[in-house]
Amino acid sequence: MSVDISAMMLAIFLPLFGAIAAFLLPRAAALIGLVALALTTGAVIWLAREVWQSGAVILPLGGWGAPLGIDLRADGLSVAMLALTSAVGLLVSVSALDALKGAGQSRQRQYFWPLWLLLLTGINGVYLSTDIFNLYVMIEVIALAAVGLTVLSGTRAAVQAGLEYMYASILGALLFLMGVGFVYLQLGRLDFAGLMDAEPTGALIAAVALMFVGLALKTALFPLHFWLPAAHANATAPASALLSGLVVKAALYIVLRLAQYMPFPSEALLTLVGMMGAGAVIWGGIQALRAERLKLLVAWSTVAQIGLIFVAFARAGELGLTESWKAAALLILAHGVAKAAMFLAAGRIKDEIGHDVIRDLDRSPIRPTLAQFTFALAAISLIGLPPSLGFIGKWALMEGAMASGYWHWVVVTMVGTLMSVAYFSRVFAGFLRFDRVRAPVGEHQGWALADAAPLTLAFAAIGLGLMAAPILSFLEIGYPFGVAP
Amino acid sequence: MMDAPLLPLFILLTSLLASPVLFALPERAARLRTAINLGMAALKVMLVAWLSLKVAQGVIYDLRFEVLPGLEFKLQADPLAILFIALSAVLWLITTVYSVGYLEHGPHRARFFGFFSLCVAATVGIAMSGNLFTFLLFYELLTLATYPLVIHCGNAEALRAGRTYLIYTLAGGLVLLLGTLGLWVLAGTTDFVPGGVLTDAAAQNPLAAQLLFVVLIGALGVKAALFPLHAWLPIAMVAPAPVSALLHAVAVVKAGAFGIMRVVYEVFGIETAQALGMTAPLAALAGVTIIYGSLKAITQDDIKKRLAYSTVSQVSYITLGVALASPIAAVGALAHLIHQGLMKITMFMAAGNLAEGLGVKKVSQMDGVGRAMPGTMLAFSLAALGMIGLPPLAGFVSKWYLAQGGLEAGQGWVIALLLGSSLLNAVYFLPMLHRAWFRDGAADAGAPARPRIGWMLAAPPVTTAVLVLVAGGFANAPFSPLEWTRFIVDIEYLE
Amino acid sequence: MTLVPFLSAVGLPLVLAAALIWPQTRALVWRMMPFAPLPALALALLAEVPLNAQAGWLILGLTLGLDEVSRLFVIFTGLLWCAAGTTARHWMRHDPRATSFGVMFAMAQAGNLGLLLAQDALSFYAFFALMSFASYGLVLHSRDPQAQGAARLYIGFVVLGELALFAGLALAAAQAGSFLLADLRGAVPSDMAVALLILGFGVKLGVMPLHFWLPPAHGAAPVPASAVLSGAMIKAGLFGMMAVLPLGSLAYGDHGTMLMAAGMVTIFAALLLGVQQGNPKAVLGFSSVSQMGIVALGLGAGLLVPEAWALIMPVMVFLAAHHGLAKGALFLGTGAFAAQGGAPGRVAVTFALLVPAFVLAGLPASSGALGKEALKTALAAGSAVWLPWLVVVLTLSGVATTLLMARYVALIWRSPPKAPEQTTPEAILLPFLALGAASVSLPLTWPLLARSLAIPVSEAAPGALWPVLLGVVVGVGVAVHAHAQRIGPAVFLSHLTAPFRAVGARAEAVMAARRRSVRRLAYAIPKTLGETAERWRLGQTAIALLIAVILAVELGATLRADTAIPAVQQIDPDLLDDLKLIPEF
Amino acid sequence: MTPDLIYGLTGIAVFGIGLVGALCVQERLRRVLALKLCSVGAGFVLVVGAWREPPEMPDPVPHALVITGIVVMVSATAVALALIRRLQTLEATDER
Repeated sequence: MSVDISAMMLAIFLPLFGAIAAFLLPRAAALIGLVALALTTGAVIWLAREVWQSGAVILPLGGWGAPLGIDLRADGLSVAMLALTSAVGLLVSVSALDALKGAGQSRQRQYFWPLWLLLLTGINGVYLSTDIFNLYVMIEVIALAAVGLTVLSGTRAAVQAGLEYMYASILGALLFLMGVGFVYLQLGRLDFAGLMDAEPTGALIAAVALMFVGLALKTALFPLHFWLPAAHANATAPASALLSGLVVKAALYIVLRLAQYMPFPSEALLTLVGMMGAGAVIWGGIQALRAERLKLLVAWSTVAQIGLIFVAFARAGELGLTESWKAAALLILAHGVAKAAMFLAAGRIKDEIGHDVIRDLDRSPIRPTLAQFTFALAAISLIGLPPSLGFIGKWALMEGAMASGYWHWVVVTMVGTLMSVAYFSRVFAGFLRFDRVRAPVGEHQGWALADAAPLTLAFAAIGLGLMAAPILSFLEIGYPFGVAP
Repeated sequence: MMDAPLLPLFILLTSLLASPVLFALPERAARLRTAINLGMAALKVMLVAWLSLKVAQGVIYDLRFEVLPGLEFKLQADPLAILFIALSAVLWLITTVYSVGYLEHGPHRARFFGFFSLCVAATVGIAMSGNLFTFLLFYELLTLATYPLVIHCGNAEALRAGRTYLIYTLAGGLVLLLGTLGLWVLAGTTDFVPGGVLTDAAAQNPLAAQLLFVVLIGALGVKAALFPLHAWLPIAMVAPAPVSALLHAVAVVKAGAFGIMRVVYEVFGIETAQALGMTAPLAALAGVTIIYGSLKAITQDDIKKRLAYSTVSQVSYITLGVALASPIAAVGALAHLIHQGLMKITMFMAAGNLAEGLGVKKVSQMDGVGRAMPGTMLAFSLAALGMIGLPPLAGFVSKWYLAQGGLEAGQGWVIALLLGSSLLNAVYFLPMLHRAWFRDGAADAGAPARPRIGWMLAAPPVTTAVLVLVAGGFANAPFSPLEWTRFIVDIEYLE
Repeated sequence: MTLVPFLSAVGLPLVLAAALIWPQTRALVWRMMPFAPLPALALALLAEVPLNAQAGWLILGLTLGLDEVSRLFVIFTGLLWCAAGTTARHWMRHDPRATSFGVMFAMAQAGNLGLLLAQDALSFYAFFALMSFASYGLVLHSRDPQAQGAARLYIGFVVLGELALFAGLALAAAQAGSFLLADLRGAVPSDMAVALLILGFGVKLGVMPLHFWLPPAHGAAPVPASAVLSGAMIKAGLFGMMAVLPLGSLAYGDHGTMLMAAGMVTIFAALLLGVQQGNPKAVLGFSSVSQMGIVALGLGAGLLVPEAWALIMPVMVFLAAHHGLAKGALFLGTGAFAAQGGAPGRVAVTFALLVPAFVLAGLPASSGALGKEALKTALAAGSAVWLPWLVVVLTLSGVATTLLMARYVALIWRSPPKAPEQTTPEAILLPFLALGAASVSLPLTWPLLARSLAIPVSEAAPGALWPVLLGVVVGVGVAVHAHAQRIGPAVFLSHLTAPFRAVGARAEAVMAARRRSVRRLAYAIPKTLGETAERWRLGQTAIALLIAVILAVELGATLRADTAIPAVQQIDPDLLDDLKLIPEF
Repeated sequence: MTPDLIYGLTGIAVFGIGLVGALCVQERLRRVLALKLCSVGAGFVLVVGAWREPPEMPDPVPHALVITGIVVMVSATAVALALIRRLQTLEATDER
């Protein structure tokens, strides 16, 4: 059977082959990984060009097509997610080169690359597939790879966290699978196009419920977040960056897609989701305020941010999701970039100072200035201060909420913002206080190469805000959610 | 290039680009850093002079860039903007000189100067923003850029002050975001247009408009240190002297006052604001702040705290002048924007010199410092007398116009207010001068008769003091602040 | 017209005085004391004026009567005696010399009321003397050296005054050929007689330079006595002049000038002397002197320009009533203040005292201000030469009085007058408040009482505030300065700013405490919450729970199908035909 | 009461049992087994989709799906077991 090489297939299979290769020859793992990533990025760019020129693209694999065959489809949203993935992935990989160069980290070096490429395969697959069974397979792949990355550091805490994560994500996947089963019983087909014009019957609704809960579990939406902080906090820096920046987003993306194609959601369910999001914002904020370690704080802030994204998703006024999904998408992108930068920076700080206990940050005479600066920039985007992309997302969210008179979501957003200010300012205080240092403070020496990648990410998180207009117009290619009437 | 449309952008970039470079410089490269600082500052002054010439000739500068559909990042250079830019540019130059001298051997100079110029960039941005959205952008940037300066000393007290500062200002910023969104939803635009953009919306939905006014003024009032929201200012004076000088004279406080101007004149429009019945309460609030600040100032023994509270009171003159809704009062307010800046920066730099040269930090220690540091104290005295409002110093001019405006607006109480506040100013400044000049106390017994402070510390306050004298004495000369404010007020009120 | 009411009016006090001699009746008498003036009051309020009653059989033919003017005098004098009597009853309850005081008090009262009712020179003189000499006992009451000095001074001046008065009356009567006061008024007395009369009454009036006795006497006498002394008795001088001098018919330029000059001097000299006093009641005495200066001013103008008298006379009466009530209230208030045990009571009384004080100082629309304004207008009819001066003086007198009052208030705090032990403060408070109320309400009640005589007053302008304000400001300024001097300027400034600092400190303390507790909670609550969630594996159970909830929600939503939101409004065409491209399975 | 219905309900029941186990059980291995149960239940439900009235041929697609699902689940189980063993060894070393 003739398979015409298309960007989409490359985007999925290049990482896959890369993973296999990297697994087979661990010596060259890093090289292979970087090359694979570079190629994938190239493919994504190619795809983006294609989509930019000629709208949404559909590729029936093996020419069978839906409902049986496997289709790949790319529109503005999915390409944006792909771009996020490969951009963040590339930079994280670069910094991984530095982060994993330690003597005791040979095992990590050996397994990081295959796992990460496998993860990339899964993620790209999620963004491109058009039927829910595919999605199931992909999230399982993601789950396995992600768990692998979590336990990479091999410490007991990491393994424990990884195991919890494993249980959660497999359970989530299985719930999803059950949903898939119901859908098939109901419709006899699994592709989005089939779902789109389905009647909301009991079985379908059960399917929706199962799938949504499964995904909420995988994306750690409050109160299903119990596994996330430990997992993200105990992984090595690049792993945490990937997990928090990209993996969580895959599940979010699926939720968006389901919301697009399913007879779903009703106003009431949206409100429920919004309430869960609000709960996440508050609870995540509180926990971040109490967190004692830097990475734990960052992990909890992830919980809060995801909650915010769901709030954005839930503030669909009478327009339905036609408008609100944009705010969600913007926030997803913003959080992806910024959080990756933040985790990398946190890792750098931890490596430099030797610990990441927030209370004692200001006791150390060593001040990794650039890493701290990066952290601050990322924080600016996460708090949502202008002109960062996070600000734009928050703007879109609040504007929509106001326009449709949903003041409670506005309030939630503002509270969340204030809390994020509070918990990040704890860290800043640690960076900028000097009177508890015994030894003379080492003065900062210009740039350090290891900080380049996170710094770039952080600057991107800020700067993309000024490019919000083109980003939005790109997202709208193929009107993922139709156009406003 | 005789007429550069990008001129405002260049002015912004002079300091915006300077800051990353300064960050990157290693701690040792002091000379290079100073060179960049001064060079950029001087360049900026020149560009601003050019720009103001152009604007005076009637050239319109308007740079736009769409961020979200319909939502623009917009820089404009109208006379009002020029007023503020000129102030910040000139004072930036002076303060840079001063802080180079002040921090000669201090730690973290790279960080300091990086954020310092970032802070000025933000100020310039605030001045030139053409709509509330852009304003918000730079307003937040200003907050972030000043935070590290406030806590520069890096000790527990500084950090506490910094936290207070951050909470107040970021909360204010958040409320401003809310207000901006509200404006965007209500009026469909956030542009600054002389005469306001809300006339119709206010007519249709006065309640919402009033609410919006309260939200916006509340948000800006945090930085402008209006009465209930002023608490951060006196605390923030733990910052190093040049920072306090900048904070109080140019950057933060003035940003708030400037924002209030923009909001009242160009978002609501003075008529609309009056029609909504919001100006009178604002004026009353300003009045309360003026008196309250002065009263608190009397009770302070720490020099900088006293100056800080005096700022709380003095800045509200600007709000008052705006809220009186009379052209003449507006002239007074705008002039005070400049004059208060000059006077207050002088006083803070002088206070810094006292602390540096004699270790004098409290009013009660000021006995005889006049003889120990004549130049500095002369500058201080000039500024203080200006604050009290003695002719021909700058403070007199603005107070005079405010009083006239009050009469014009038929608000007799303003006179009483001004007299009262002048009296209070006298009550808390004259004792300082008395101690400084007419008492020979422990100060010169303990410290050397003539402490050695470099010219970089000595010259700036004297310069600004001279400026105070000039701004007052030649108030009617062309291109004097007063003349320029008249120019602005014509625009704002003829719309 | 029968003589009975007159005799009862004069007689009741005399009877009481007599009855005090027997111990058995004393208690009763003291209980009666407040009501002694009632007959006179009743007469004045109810009787038709003018009325006369002859008693040819008494002495040299006694004539008692009542006319418009004396009626008003009787009213406020009676009021004062009532209040004073009430106070005296409680003030003297445990006083060893209560009886002698009572006798003197009653006799003086009899004299005071009598002279107001007398219609012929002799009886007038008799009652006048009775009052004056009886008061000696009141002044001397406490018997301490200060009181004795005051009494000596007093009696000296009284004697001088009596002599002058006697001579003057005699001369006038001789020239008029009748003893009736009406005839005296109608006659043409010689300059000498007028001079003597002015001298005699001037002593009682306390016009400078005849004032020396007044402040010490008022300072020394017990509170109830000094109240009537300066409230009621000194008005006798005014009443005498009005009753005897040919005011309104003849012009006595020199005398008038003299009197006016003396009045002017008095007004301000009294201020200068008064502010130096250390005894609050003495200060009140000086204020009386200065007020009487105003009266003298009016009288002098009357003498100078007879035409003006018709206008001046009612104002004089009004001023007399005004000063009588206000000053009486102040004296009684002094007593009430002294009687108060604790600071709170004293503060309250002080505030109550401020009311008559301001009335006296001439707060706008108060009787003081009205009187002065009316006097100005009345004087406008008089000599154009004096007028501007008079206006200025009258206006400034407000400042003077205010200063005196400020001094007085300061003094009652610094050196409060002695009060007898175990009095009943409330009982003493009551008459004070009554008089205060009377003096405040005077502008309203006056027209009712004085009918036609009230016209110039009721027509008078409310008067200006600034003199009083000026006085207050100066007074406060002086007080603050003195205070500052005493405790030293620095301490003073710190005192000024203390409240600020206190408030600030307390606020900070509260905030700190609040913050600490909040922080503790903020750490404790989430911790416990999180742990409980861990223990009960809430996260995991939430999974099942959520499935159920969503099912419920969605089913509910589909039942109400309309609420379900169409996820897609409109798919773009190319997507649609993309989908069409796919062959159906 | 057609066979497919019975089959489907059984599947759901099995899944439910597995779910309860996954949620309530603490012990690691048993949780893995509970998850396995879930997957089996899900598989049942999928396979039911293949059932047709006897004359017709059953639908092949679900079989494909179920097989895929089983493969995935096997690998997942493998990883989980590996993790559990690693954890046990780690704990053992910590004890020592």
